[in-house]
Amino acid sequence: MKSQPRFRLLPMPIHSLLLFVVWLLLNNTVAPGHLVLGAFLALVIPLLTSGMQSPQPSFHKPLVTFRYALMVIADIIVANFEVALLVIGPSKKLNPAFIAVPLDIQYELPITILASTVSLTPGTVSAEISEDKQWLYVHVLHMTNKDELIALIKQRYEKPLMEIFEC
Amino acid sequence: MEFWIELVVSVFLVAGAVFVFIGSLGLAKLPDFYTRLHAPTKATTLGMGGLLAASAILMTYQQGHLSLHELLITLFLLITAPVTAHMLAKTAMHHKLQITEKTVDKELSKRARERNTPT
Amino acid sequence: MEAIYAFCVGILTTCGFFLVLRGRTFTVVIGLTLLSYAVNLFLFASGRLTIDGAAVLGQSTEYSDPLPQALVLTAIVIGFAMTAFLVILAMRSRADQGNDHVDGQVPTISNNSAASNSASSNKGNN
Amino acid sequence: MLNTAITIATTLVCISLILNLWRLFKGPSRPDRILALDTMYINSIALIILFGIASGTALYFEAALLIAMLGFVSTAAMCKYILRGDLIE
Amino acid sequence: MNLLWVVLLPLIGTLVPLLTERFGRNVCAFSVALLPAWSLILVLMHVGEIFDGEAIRQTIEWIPSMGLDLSFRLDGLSLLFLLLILGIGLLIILYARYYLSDKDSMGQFYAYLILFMSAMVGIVISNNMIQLWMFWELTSISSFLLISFWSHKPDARKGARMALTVTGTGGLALLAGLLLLGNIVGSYDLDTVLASGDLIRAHAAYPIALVLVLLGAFTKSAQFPFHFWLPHAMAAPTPVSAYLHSATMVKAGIFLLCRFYPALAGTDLWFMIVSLTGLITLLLGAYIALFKHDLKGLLAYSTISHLGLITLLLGLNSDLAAVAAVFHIINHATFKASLFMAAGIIDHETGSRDMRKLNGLMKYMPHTATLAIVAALSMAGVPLLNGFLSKEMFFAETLDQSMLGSLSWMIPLLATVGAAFSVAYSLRFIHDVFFNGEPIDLPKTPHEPPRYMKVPVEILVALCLAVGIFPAYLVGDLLHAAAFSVLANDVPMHSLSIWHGFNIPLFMSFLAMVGGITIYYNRRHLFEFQAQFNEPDAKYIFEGAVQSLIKFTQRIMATLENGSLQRYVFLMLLFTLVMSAYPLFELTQNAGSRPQLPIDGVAITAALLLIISAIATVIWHRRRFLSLIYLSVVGLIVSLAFAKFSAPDLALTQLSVEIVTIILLLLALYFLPQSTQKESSNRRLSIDLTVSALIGCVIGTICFAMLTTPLNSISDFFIANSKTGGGGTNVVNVILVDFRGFDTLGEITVLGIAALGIFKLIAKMRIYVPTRDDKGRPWTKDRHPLMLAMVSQSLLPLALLVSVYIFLRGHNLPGGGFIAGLITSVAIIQQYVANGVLWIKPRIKVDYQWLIASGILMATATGLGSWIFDKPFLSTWFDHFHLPWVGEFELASAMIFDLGVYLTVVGAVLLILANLGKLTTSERVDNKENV
Amino acid sequence: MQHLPIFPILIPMLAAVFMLLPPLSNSINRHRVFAIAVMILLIISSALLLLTSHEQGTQMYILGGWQPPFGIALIADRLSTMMVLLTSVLALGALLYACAGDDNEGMYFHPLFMFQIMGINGAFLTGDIFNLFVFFEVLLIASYALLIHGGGKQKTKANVHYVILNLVASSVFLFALGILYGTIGSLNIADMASKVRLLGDQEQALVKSGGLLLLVVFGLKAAMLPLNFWLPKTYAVASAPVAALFAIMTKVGVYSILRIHTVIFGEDAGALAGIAIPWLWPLAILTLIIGAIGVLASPSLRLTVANLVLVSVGTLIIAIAMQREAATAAALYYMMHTTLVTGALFLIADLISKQRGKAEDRYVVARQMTHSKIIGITFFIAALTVVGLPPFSGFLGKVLILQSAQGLTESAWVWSVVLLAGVASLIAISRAGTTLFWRHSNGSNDSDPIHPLKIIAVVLLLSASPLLVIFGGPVTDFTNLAASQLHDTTQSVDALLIGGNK
Ligand code: NA
Ligand code: NA
Repeated sequence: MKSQPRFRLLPMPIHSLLLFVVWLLLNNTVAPGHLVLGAFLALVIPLLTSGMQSPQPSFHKPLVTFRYALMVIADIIVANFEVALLVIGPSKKLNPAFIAVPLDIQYELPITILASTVSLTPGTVSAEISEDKQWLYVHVLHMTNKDELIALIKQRYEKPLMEIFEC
Repeated sequence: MEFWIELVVSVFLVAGAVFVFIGSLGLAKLPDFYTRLHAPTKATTLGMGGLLAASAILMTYQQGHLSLHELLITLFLLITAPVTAHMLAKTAMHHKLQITEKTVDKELSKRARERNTPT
Repeated sequence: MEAIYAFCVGILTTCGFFLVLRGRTFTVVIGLTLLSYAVNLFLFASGRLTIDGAAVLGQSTEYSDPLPQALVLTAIVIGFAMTAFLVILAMRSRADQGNDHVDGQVPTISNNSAASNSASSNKGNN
Repeated sequence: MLNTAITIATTLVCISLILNLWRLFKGPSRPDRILALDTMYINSIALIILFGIASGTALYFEAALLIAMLGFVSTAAMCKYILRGDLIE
Repeated sequence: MNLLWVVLLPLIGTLVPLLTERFGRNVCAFSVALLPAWSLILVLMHVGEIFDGEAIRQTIEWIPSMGLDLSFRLDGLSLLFLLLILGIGLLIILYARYYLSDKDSMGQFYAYLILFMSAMVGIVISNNMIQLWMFWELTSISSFLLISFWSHKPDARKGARMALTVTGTGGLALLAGLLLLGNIVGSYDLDTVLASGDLIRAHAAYPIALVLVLLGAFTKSAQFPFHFWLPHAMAAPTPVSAYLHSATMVKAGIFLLCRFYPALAGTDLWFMIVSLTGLITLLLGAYIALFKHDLKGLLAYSTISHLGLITLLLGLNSDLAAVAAVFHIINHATFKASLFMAAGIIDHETGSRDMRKLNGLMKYMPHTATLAIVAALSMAGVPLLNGFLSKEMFFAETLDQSMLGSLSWMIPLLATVGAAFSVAYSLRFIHDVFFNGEPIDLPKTPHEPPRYMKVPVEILVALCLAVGIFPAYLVGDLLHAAAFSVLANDVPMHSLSIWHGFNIPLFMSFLAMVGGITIYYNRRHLFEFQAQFNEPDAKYIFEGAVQSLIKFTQRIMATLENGSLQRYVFLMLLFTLVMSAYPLFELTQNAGSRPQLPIDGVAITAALLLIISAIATVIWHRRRFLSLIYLSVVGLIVSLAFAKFSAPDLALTQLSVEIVTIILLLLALYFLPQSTQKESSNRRLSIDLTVSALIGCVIGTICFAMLTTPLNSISDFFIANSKTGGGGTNVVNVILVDFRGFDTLGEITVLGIAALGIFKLIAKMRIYVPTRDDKGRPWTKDRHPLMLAMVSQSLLPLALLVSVYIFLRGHNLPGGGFIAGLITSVAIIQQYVANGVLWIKPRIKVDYQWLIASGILMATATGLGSWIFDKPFLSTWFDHFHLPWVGEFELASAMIFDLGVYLTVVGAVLLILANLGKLTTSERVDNKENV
Repeated sequence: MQHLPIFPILIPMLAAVFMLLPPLSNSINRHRVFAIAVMILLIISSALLLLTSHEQGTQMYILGGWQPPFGIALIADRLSTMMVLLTSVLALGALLYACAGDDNEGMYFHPLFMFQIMGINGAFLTGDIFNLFVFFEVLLIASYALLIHGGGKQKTKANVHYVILNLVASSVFLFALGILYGTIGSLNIADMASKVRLLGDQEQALVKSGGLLLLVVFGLKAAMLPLNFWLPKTYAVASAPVAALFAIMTKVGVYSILRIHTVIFGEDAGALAGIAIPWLWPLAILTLIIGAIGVLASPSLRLTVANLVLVSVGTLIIAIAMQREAATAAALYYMMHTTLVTGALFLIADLISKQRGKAEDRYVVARQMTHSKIIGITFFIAALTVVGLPPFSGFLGKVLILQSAQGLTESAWVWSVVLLAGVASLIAISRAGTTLFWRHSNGSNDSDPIHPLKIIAVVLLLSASPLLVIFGGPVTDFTNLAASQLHDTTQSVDALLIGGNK
């Protein structure tokens, strides 16, 4: 993690891009006026808010990022169906559990993204992150195999994240 | 309106609504807080996704240009739902809420509560 | 629909006024908030109810009365300012008087058990 | 067909809201109630979206977006309140 | 002649002593006398005309719409009183020069005295009833100051207060009476009123007006039963007593009777009230005077008695009696003033006024004693002195009346009895003080006073003698002129001579003399007899009455104003209920003719949620957090309702305000009790519930009636002009920033002020910070949960973008500066919640106070901008532009206005919430206190 | 000068805003100088406005250029401009007093003070009923904040009552506005007046409800029974300059009753004419009685004065209830007099209490005041004025009101109650004065010297008392004209709706 210089024209390029897209989405248009305005806002708002961000490792590998996002979305859909069935079914069949997932990534943003992903996907909710950021506590709605699950989380989500953030 | 658009929209609508409903149903019927926590935070994401997709398709069709701003709401929900769940889980552990008997490794919640390592 | 609407306004008014009549600042704040909902709905109703009416020009042929909406907007903002002031005043009152009774002192209640209860709870909260 | 779908969807969402209220009533714990409220916020978004679809207008999109944003803030604040008492410290 | 000067000169003279006090006592006294003397000269210059039966008038317009003009009239009666007031006043000035000690503030004393004199002068030359009343009250006020001159003495304070209360109250009655008279006559002009006697006496309101006027006169003249204040007014320095109780204050009441004689007298009612009051007062005063050990006390009661005598005369409804009354006014003034002054000299030189100690002063101060004895003899009605003459006329008049029918004989009899007591107390005054052995335990060794202190007494006593011997020559014309004014027609034949031959009045005088001497010689028995009665002290009774009045009022107030807010709110709700409900009885049917909307399932669900949550909020109001959650549900449903009924702007606003409110309430709840025990009794709860429910029913009914009644409103104008005139398609927003922008300006001002006020509240707050929650659990150690912090930070730019979006579209689509401001504020507050104050502090360096101010300023400046184009405040401007690439866009001044709104909202919300949050941190606002 | 009518609102508003911004924001001395200068400017422009409206007829200021009844219009007629000028004069007195040091006992005194004046002036000038609500809220929120100025438990406690009651009243106000708009369909007061008589029976019943609900709102501001109980303690605990300024606050309520119930529900309102009058009579008389009882019962000067405010409110509402021009004119005269003198009395009470150690202004024996002479003179004049004794303005006001009651069936009530209240005041005030100034212990005497500004402030306010008497002729001429202008509803309504900015 590098310490950031005091002023940069594009302090948060990813944010800027995101903002630009969001602006167009908000206005539901690609009219030239909004392109200009969107670009302007995408420049100005990060300038205003860059101070309000804790320094984070930067994104790399946009492709991996994209693939990761698609995978998560797919997982969300699947997870939802699973959970839906579990919910409809008799509660007695449920096999809830707490597990602790050891973490290899350390920086805050990646951990947050990992925890979020875990929460969004297979019957799991990130309940807590240990103070030393070494452990992610997860509540599982219906656990079949603990080690498999931990391995899945680490393999399927943590690894690509480490790749993306290069840590 | 073309039939297939109406069909797709209708399917998305009903599917979304069903997920919304299941989420709320889970909230109502699941045995303890931690299990209840799963239902809405997940089901609603997909449920909302369905409804918003229906809306996006319909609006695009009706207004004649691409309407994707519903995506924003989905995006928002995707970003915030895990945090909400996390915060709620924290409160639950803080209040030492009763955990349903069958839960594996109940003791882990105490470690989590203190934000300690598992052992 | 109008009947349901009016009924809800009536209920909110009742609840709001009932809570305003209670003896603790926080409860009064809650009551006033409920009351302001009632007021806003009522004021809104002065423009009559319209479903699918246009709020914006060119969206529909039937318009909902915009003036009461503007009035309610103003009322909401002012109500917020007032509520905020009262909330902080309630805190200040608690800080100054040591309790959160609207009269600055907890009245002694004829019912002995209630009195001792409230006294002890008060102590507990301090 | 679309109208039927909207009716079904609306009915389901309404039932969901009532279920949420039931959970809010039942509790038993504060987190349960906050969770119920949070779900209510989200179900309200659903209701508004459905309403927008039914009336064919995009005017209610912002309301839905706002609920999504503010519902989160509200839930987070309530949790923080339970955890720390002090929201801002 | 400028009559104004007659009163204005002494009035100006009020200031003289204050200015000349520093130049020494002689200069002061001399300068003080100048202006009244001048005034007296002015008056004297017109004696001739007055004696010829003329009256001099002058009117200066003042407040015509209320019938109050400066209006003066100098006639015989005024002249008589002016001579007394100014003449005796001058003597008093001289006397007081020697009476006052070095410790007394002479300037102050003279100022009060001259003020009083002016007021008296004003009364007697007023020709307008309201003006007369003004001066009347002024005498009450200035006499209050004079009586309380020695304010360190409790007696003086109490006596003054009593005098003021009694005469002041009488004054108010008089005012009512005068206004009533004015109403009857149609004018407040005295000339007119006095000429309308028949009209007045025939009017239905005459009895009321009469009683009210008499109340004024009797309180002032210390007539029974209002006589009690006068003796206690003796706490005043003696010159004051001499002045007030001989020639002026108490005579004001008599003057009033004389003045209104033509308008009010002549009826049975007048006779009954006035003569009987006079008679009782005459007897009572004379009787009590005998038993007073205090020299001034004796004189005070004697004054009461003599005033009774004059009143009795005026009440007899006989012209001759009125003449006698006027004559006695003169005589009483001269001998009583000299007696008071003599008493003052005695007090001054011996240090005591107690007749049980004062004995044999003839030896020590023969000169003074002689003067006093002559004056006292005049008071007793001894021949060759003026007192004899008027008493003789008095006796004659008591014989010459038949108003009491067969009981008329009682009046002369009782008059003789009174006169006998009068002789007795005069004798006591003479014998007990100047003879009767040696003085006992006097604080000072008695000796003659300074030369000039006796001069006023000498002059007055000389007058007593002179008038007593040459009455017709000295006062015949004056008496005639005065009586002429009183009677307002020809004065009947009367003879002013010492000797009228042996007749019944002379016999009555003789009887009174003998009786008086007998009474005095047998005084021991009488004193013993009187000693069995515990003499009530009016002072204590009065004070007691006032005290119990105050206690009583305090009890009432303690019951009514018990400091319970719940009571006040309840009263208000009750009032609200009555005001709103009772017109509804006129409402014939609830549902109007407007077609109603169909009911749908969503509405029922929402209503159900709303109602249940609202009721739950109430039921669990003592479990506050729970109550708050239910409240959020209600707010949510209300927002949904707005959305449903085609009001998206409202829905957005309600939602954002709702969340900010919840955050605020959570912030506050941390410092407040989390729950309370049940405090209200079930009875109380059910009463409250009943009233609330009734109001709820009324409001609901009105709401329903309103919703179902067709409305023809001004809104069509807004819809029609929104685009063309206001440049926006969101009519609600155009109303807010344009049609009714002034409301919005006020609204953001309210928000700004609230923020300032809250900051002010927080600045001095010392509040208990709980370390555990309500169940005793310690707070978790994780102050800023990682995920929350991260996500909140990431969402900030997004949220800001959304607020820009909401802001920009506001003019044409739902949104606007207010909602955008709230979104921004919430986003920033979220950072406070997630990351903490210390984290934010170096990152946001905006002064929220400035933000508020510049927001309001910006909105106002937009409004002011229209002045440049010579348009009224808040006139808006907008136009459409076309830029290559960008396309068509609109610019409107309303947007700058809305930006002002935005800034104010952000500033206010953050000032409130952020500082509230800082309460528990080291960043408290106290450091900023006292700018 | 076409913008003159809005000056009384904009001047204090901008002044307040500027005081929150640099370079003024950080120096109390700059605040003081600026505030006094602004206040003098405000008096000048208010006086100009009054003269303009007096000589050239009612001035209407149409905000945004939107013709009534659609936009908001300010109405500067004789009545409103008189009230505005009265406010400014009172405010200058209070401000001068505050500048002697009270303003520095907490934050934001001067901005809040200005905002308060803005709100009051706005309420007087606006011709739009919703805008009236907004300005009510402006003046209320400013008064909430000012009430706690100086700190202390008592203020907090009184403020809680004050705020809650007013919040409830604001809700009632909105209910009333909802009803009125929902039936009449307009917010412009003149337009409402012209439409109200054309309504059907159904709507009229609703309008009546709305109109009477307004009585609750205005009644609370005016402190009319049964909404009066909050006032004495609230006013008594407020810091002196604030209490002095509050002397005008009850008059805002009285003014609103006068305005709304004479214009909208005046003689021309058909079935709705005078709907409030049957209520006003008993309530006003009882207010006066309660006030008088309170005056007698008060244990301290500030409470006495606060209760005297109630007496004046009762008197004023009685005059309104008479519904005749002469009574209104009398009320206007009385209003000027009572506002300024009660303002002065609050200041004097503060002077007294600062000199008497712990006894403050309570009627108990205490150490002697150091500066009893100057305070005594001012107190004496104020006392005479407030009791209604000549030669000061109180008696004229009282006589005018008594005169105007002549010939009414209620006149016996009016006369006896007004006069008896006078007696009660006389008893109470003479007791107060003799105790405060003449009964003293021999304790040490170390009070600080009085700041000359304080004396100037008191004298400024008190000077109104003799001036109102000396210039009684022109003043009553003015109030008569103002009253006839107010009562001539048809003419004023037409002028306001059609006339435009003339
Ligand atoms: Na904090
Ligand atoms: Na003796």
